[in-house]
Amino acid sequence: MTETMDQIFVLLKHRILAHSPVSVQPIFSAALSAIAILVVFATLFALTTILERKGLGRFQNRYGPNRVGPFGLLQPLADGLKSLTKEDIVPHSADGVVHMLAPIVLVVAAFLGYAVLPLGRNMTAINLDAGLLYFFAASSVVELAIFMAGWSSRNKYSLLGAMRAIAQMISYEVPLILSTITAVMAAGSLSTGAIVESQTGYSGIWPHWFVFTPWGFAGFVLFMIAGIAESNRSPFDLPEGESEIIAGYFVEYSGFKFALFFLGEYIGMFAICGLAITLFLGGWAAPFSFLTWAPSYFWFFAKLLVLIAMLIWVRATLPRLRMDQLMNFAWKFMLPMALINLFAASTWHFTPPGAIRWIVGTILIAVPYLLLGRGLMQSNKLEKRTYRFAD
Amino acid sequence: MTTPVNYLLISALIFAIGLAGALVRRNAILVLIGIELMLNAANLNFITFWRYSPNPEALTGVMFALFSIGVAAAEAAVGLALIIAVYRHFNTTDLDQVDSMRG
Amino acid sequence: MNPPVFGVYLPIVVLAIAAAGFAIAPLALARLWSKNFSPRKPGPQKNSTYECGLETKETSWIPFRPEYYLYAIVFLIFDVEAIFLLPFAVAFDGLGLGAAIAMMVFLLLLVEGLVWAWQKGVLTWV
Amino acid sequence: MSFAIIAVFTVAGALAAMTLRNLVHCVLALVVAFTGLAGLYLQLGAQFVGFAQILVYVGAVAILIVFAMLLTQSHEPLAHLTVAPGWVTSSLVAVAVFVILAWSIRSSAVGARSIQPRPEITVRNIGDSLMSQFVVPLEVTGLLLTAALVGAVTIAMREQRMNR
Amino acid sequence: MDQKLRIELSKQGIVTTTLEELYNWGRKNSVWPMTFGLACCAIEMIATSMARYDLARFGAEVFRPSPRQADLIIVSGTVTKKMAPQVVRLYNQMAEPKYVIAMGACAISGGPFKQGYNVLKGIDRYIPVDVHIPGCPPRPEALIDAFMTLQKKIDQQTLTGEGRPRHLDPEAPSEFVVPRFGAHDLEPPNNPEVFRILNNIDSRNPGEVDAGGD
Amino acid sequence: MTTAPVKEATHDERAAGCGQDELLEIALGPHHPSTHGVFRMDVVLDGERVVKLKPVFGYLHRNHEKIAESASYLASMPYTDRLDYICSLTNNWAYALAVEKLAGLQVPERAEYIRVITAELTRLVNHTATIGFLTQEMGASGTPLMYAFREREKILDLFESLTGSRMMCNYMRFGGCRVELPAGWLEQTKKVVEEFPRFLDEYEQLLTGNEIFMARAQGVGILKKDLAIDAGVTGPMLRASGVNYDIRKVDKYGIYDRFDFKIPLGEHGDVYDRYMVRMLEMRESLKILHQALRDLPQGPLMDPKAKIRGFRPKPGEAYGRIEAPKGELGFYLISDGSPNPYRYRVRPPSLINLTVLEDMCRGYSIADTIVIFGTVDIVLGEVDR
Amino acid sequence: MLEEIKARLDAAVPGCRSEMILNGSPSGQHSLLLDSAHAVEAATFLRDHAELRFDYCSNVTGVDWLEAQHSPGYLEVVYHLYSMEKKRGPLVLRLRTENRTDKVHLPSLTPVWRSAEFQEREIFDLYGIIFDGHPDLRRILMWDEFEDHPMRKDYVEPDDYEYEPTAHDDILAKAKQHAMGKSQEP
Amino acid sequence: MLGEGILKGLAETARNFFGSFVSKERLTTVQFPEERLPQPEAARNFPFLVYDGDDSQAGLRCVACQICEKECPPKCIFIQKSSDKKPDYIGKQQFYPAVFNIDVSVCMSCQICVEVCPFDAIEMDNAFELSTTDRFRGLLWSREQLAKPNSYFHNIHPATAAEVDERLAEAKARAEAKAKPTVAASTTSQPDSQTTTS
Ligand code: SF4
Ligand code: SF4
Ligand code: SF4
Repeated sequence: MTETMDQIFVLLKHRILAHSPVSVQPIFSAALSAIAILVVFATLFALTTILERKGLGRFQNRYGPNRVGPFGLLQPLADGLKSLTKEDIVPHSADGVVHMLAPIVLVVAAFLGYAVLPLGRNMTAINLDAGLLYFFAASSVVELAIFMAGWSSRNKYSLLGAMRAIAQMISYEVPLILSTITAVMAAGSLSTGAIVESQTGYSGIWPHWFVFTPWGFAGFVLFMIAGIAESNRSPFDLPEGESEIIAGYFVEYSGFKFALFFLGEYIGMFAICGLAITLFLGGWAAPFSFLTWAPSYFWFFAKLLVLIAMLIWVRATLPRLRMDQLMNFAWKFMLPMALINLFAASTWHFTPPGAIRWIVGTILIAVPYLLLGRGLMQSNKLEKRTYRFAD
Repeated sequence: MTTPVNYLLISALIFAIGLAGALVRRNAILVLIGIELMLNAANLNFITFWRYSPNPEALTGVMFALFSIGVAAAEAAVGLALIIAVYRHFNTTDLDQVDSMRG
Repeated sequence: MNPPVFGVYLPIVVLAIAAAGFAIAPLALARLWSKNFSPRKPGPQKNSTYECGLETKETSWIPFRPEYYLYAIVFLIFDVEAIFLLPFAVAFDGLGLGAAIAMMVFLLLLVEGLVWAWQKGVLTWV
Repeated sequence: MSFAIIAVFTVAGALAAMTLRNLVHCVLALVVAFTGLAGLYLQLGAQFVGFAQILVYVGAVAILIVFAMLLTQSHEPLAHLTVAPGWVTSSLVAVAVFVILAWSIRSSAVGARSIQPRPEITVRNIGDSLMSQFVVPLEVTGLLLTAALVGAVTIAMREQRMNR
Repeated sequence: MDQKLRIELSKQGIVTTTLEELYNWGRKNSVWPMTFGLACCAIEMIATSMARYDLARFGAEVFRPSPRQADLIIVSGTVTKKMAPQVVRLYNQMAEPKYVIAMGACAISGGPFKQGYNVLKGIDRYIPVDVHIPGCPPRPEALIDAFMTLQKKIDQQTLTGEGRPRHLDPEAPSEFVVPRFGAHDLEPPNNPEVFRILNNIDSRNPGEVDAGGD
Repeated sequence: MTTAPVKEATHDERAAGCGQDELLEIALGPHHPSTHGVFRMDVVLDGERVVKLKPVFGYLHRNHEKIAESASYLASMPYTDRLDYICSLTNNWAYALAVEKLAGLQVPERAEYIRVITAELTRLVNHTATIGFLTQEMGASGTPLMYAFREREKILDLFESLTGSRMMCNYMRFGGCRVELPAGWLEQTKKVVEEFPRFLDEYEQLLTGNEIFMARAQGVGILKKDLAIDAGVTGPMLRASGVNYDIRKVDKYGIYDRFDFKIPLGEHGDVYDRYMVRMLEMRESLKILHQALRDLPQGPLMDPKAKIRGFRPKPGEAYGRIEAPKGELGFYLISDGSPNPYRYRVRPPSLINLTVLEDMCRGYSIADTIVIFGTVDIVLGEVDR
Repeated sequence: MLEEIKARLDAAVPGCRSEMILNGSPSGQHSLLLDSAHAVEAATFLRDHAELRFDYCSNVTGVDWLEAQHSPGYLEVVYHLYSMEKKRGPLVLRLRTENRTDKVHLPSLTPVWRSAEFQEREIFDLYGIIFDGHPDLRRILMWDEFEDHPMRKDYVEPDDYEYEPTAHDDILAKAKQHAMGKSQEP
Repeated sequence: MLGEGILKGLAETARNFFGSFVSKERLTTVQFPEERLPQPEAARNFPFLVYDGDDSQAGLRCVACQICEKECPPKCIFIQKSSDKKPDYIGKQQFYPAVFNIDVSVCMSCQICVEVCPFDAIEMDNAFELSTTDRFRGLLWSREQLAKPNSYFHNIHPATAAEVDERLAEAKARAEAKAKPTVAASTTSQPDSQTTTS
């Protein structure tokens, strides 16, 4: 029974495919997967926007949207309808074609990554041998889309925002990739499916997730930080830092094109979270051995929601970094830490299992962390201060 | 259906386009783009020959392509840096103007 | 079983096309709406670029500082490095210490470049 | 069929990259050409190279070119289709090169080769041979990359920053 | 008019009714204001979006800094003559459909400062205002009330026909003259297309004006 | 109105540059999300560094002074509410003080105590709003601002039940205060004052130690002592630069000499100091409030000599100033014996504190500029009047 | 106190014809009228003198004395000085122009106290006093194209009263006038 | 240091998040149209004219002395004195306002008119839901719109209203004591008789 529940979507797909002629089956199969991904994640996008707004509301001692439909759940629908019927302005100095293409390219690029994400057991649209590389290749197109948007608007703020976004994304892409390599080393494959498979075991009730190793934990944290930066979320949301450059690269976008940017951003964020889950959090594997009865996709989406909630939480709390601090952080903290983590991971594999490997691994990560962190604080002359009082 | 000839022809075509561009266009960046295209055409050749070689198990072609990508990237970085330096000096990226200014 | 078109990569292509359709469809719908009901009303003011409510000045071309380029170079180098690192990592468990050391050397070379750049202040955003 | 589509894309991209007026459009067309080439690699079964091509060329080189362009094009957003004086000869040379190449390809024996059974090359194979057979080239590439980094940075950096 | 056409029209009528409802529902529930504050009233506007009053409940907390993405400009505060061109320009740059709430005495008429030489005597001289909310400053609740009045107004708009709102009428303008800075005053001092002044009313007997009072 | 690209090398870093790349000119404002309304800065950037910054004022010039000169003394009182519209009560006080000097009125003790209480509450309101907006400018997505406004609402409730309006209190009169405290007001105020430190603790928890906040604030926008004095900077900004000058202590106006409180002083004069000085000042205000609420005497509220209508001071002039939350707020009045002041002048602390904006911002990035600007704490109604 | 300062000033800045202006109100803030030729010198003295140290210029005000009040109408600038170091003040300085039409030049004290910068600009804008030596004398509150000086007592506002629902006093008169002008037009 | 501050901040927001589900203090929203905070006694928005008795026009306390018109800072009151007189609540013959307009689109809610009115005829209302789509017709309030009964006044400002009533009653008593012979006063309405609540 659990087996069928687990594989229900796979079986459903096979059932549908069985009714179609063999020659078109591959196309059908691909189309079914594609549509499933689009529908599920577009819905998740809608859901997340409202959850984020409500969640932020709660963080801020208020309700958040709660009037449109039950509990305000129809709010995204209203927003979508409004955007759809809003006038579409293309500045007359803008490059019309590129201006038009940019959001489309962004959305396509953001969606492409999902092809290799295992959303559940046997639920990967395509299991590529170089899956991880494919994911990064696909997401690197996002930068281009952002550039297209910023450049084609011919607006100071948008170009500045686009350049910032690109600089930020390329800077965090390096630690992003490097931090995944630890997981790749452990799993011995670039295939996302294989990476998840290698984490599905349990010792007792505890799962074999990579995050439960020193390097895995560090890798996960680094990956999440870099991932937040990649998806331009707070506290790395400088490209659209409204207190400085209005709205960043999409200043000039109105109507549904603007909504597409929103969509693209959120989709990218989900993809990054999904990858983090795949790499470090055991993908669709249940968190405890006694919980395996729940379907695999349930676990994947549960973890995804938890990560999204974390991102919302972070957004509710932190102020934004400055551009130079952002870049410094990427190159002078994230990158060295990622390299050190790489080193720690390989040491881990060369030391025999047991307590010693934990100690060595932890020290290898903690000491450089403290040193680098201290150095970063000192180079910026940050300190706790005391104050004088006069009568 | 697809034979190596098709791939090689495409490769030759791209090479020729890159060459023409590099020769015809006077903007330094475009020239560089042309050169990149030519390098890519060469890469395509590597892969094609590897794929259609008697023993594709030997990864020589693939490795060659990989290294070539690395080298091309390095080349692009240096080339563009040069262009920037030239631009800073002559305030243009038009090679003719650079030429005449130097003279 | 290799599908006739695009080989195993068919799902990617289909996904890309579907995503593009997903993006284009509402745009088309919006266009249709504006054609039938809510006419677009471009105007010299409305379609000029936004600048904090001030009158737009003609050019929006802005000079950039070379920092962007410097970061891009470092990024490029590390990107290429990642290309070599990934296969290494995949084959890692089957490789001996020697390979690991070879990789270390490769990495160290790059780290050296990084350290050099760091010291030169390339990684300092001014 | 898929080959034809990708080939058309690639060639069109390459052509556009070399003929368009607007530099940014050129780069965007170039990206199309790069992506098409990656598609060709994938067709040929070189998955890793294909994706590496996208990652490096689309994700990094194109960005680099864009940055360089914005750095140098602050005054002239549109590169006029300035062509070299001897553009006729140059094009003829290019055409000639193509003709010769095409002729030699047609006449060579390669065309007769039949495709071998699909080799099972995985990333692991690549990693294995990289760390065994190709260790020396790897290190050399590392050196080259470092040298390129140093060189490019030195050239591109402003004079006064070097002095500091 | 022949039979067929009439049937056709009525069919369309049905279609437009449901479309209209959907359209109005979407518009009224997703009014994104522009981040735009002028003076004291702006503080109350901010307070309205804060925890105590929480404008977000209506789905309107998405304050957009760019006029392209905003639906509503809340003119919250004194519009000076120096600022007026900017306000009009911002309004012009907004995408249709766009709404204006004149918040507070100053925005409506110049308010307490209307005797000032640099104060515009009401923003409705240059742009059409949908809802006025008097007060100095109006309480946050009053702004919410104005917001709901706007929603009601949106709800009553028709999609086609004579009574359709300005933004659906291809003839109606979508941008308005931006006044220029003159040597003594703004030029022109008002936009007669928008500002329907009641000039012929005897100011000594204004009782007539409010004959149709609310 | 916009400045041409600067060609001269104003910035030391630029001086070393090769001089061919152009500077970027950006106008921040008048419609800009974080210029506190309609302020505008014409900024010249070299990359992201600010080379030159020219504030442009006047977008909220409401002719307050001109209107006041054609209105009676009393009629200007509600207008002072709208100067610095976040702290209307201190504006009231400053104006009342100037008129009292001009006409020689005595304020009864109870009224003085109430004035102190309301003024210190106003200081709390102002500082919470300021630091809230400051974090907003640093890019926090509203949370600290919401918390700040949550506390502000509590105090606004007090204002409303005392004066009838949340923001435009119009409470003080020449020679006293307008109405008696409503029933239960004192208890409520005591409760708010008791609970306020908890908010401050929370806020410090949220921000003061936050690394991102520290990185954004420390060492940014440094204002040197001498420059601060020269440029007439007053208020928390001056004290953050280390100058011990608080008009409550210097002039001892009202009854401030009866309270025991201290003046927090900064050392570096950067954004962080300006933030911390405000935080600490709030704690000192709470001390004053405790004492004032404890000692509030009974008695009349108005000087019996004072007249509401037909108020005509003798010819002469007076300058009265107080320590408003933003700095020295002064009113300069010239009377010619008529019911209207002949000259009515507001000395706006916000405007004069802006004098040093360029000096503080030069060399920092544009994101810093916004933050520095936030710590100057201006209100446009007062800057432009 | 003021006499003492005056004496010191007269001694230190030869030729400085300062003059005490008495203030009739209970505030007792009397002031010192400086002649414009020596104003900068005198100001610098007041700022730098070790015992006086008026290092802080708090308030700068323009005043328009119409002909009606003072037979040759003139414009006046009033400076309120304090000492942050000695915690003293205010010292009130006044400067007068010769008339209110063409001879409206005064020396700027911005070089002495930077806090005067914006306030002098404001006075230039609203009163039309031209401060010689001011680093950046542009209009500050009104737009650059504006030609009048609205804070002067004889400034006439532009006529933009279309309709006044609550006609009152002069506003009513203006609105009426305007309405009549309008109704004649068509 | 080193991330500790960020974690503290996260803890703080988390506390508020979970607090919002349990405590009113952490969920301060008042859902306006349905929930309302009680307005304090002193709350003011725009003035209204108090009338005694049932006739909203005849019972107006205002005697058109025009003091408020003169003292109103933004000059938003417009009064036209009647040509005839009618008795006020003491019975004294007084003028009444033939026209009494307040332009609430100008009024700055300063309460000065209330302060200066010697007859307690004008008071501050606290109604604020006044948004309208028509500036000219909706925001110029005439005498008819401004008149509100004394009971309304008691309703919104009970303490002040009681005070005012007391004062008026006193004044009336004094006037009656002074002007014993004149009995005409009794014809007018009794100001203190309708302290009804609703
Ligand atoms: S209406 Fe009142 S509160 Fe609003 S801006 Fe005008 S003066 Fe300020
Ligand atoms: S409240 Fe103030 S502004 Fe309003 S009518 Fe009364 S006096 Fe005039
Ligand atoms: S309301 Fe009062 S002050 Fe105004 S006219 Fe009537 S009686 Fe006189």
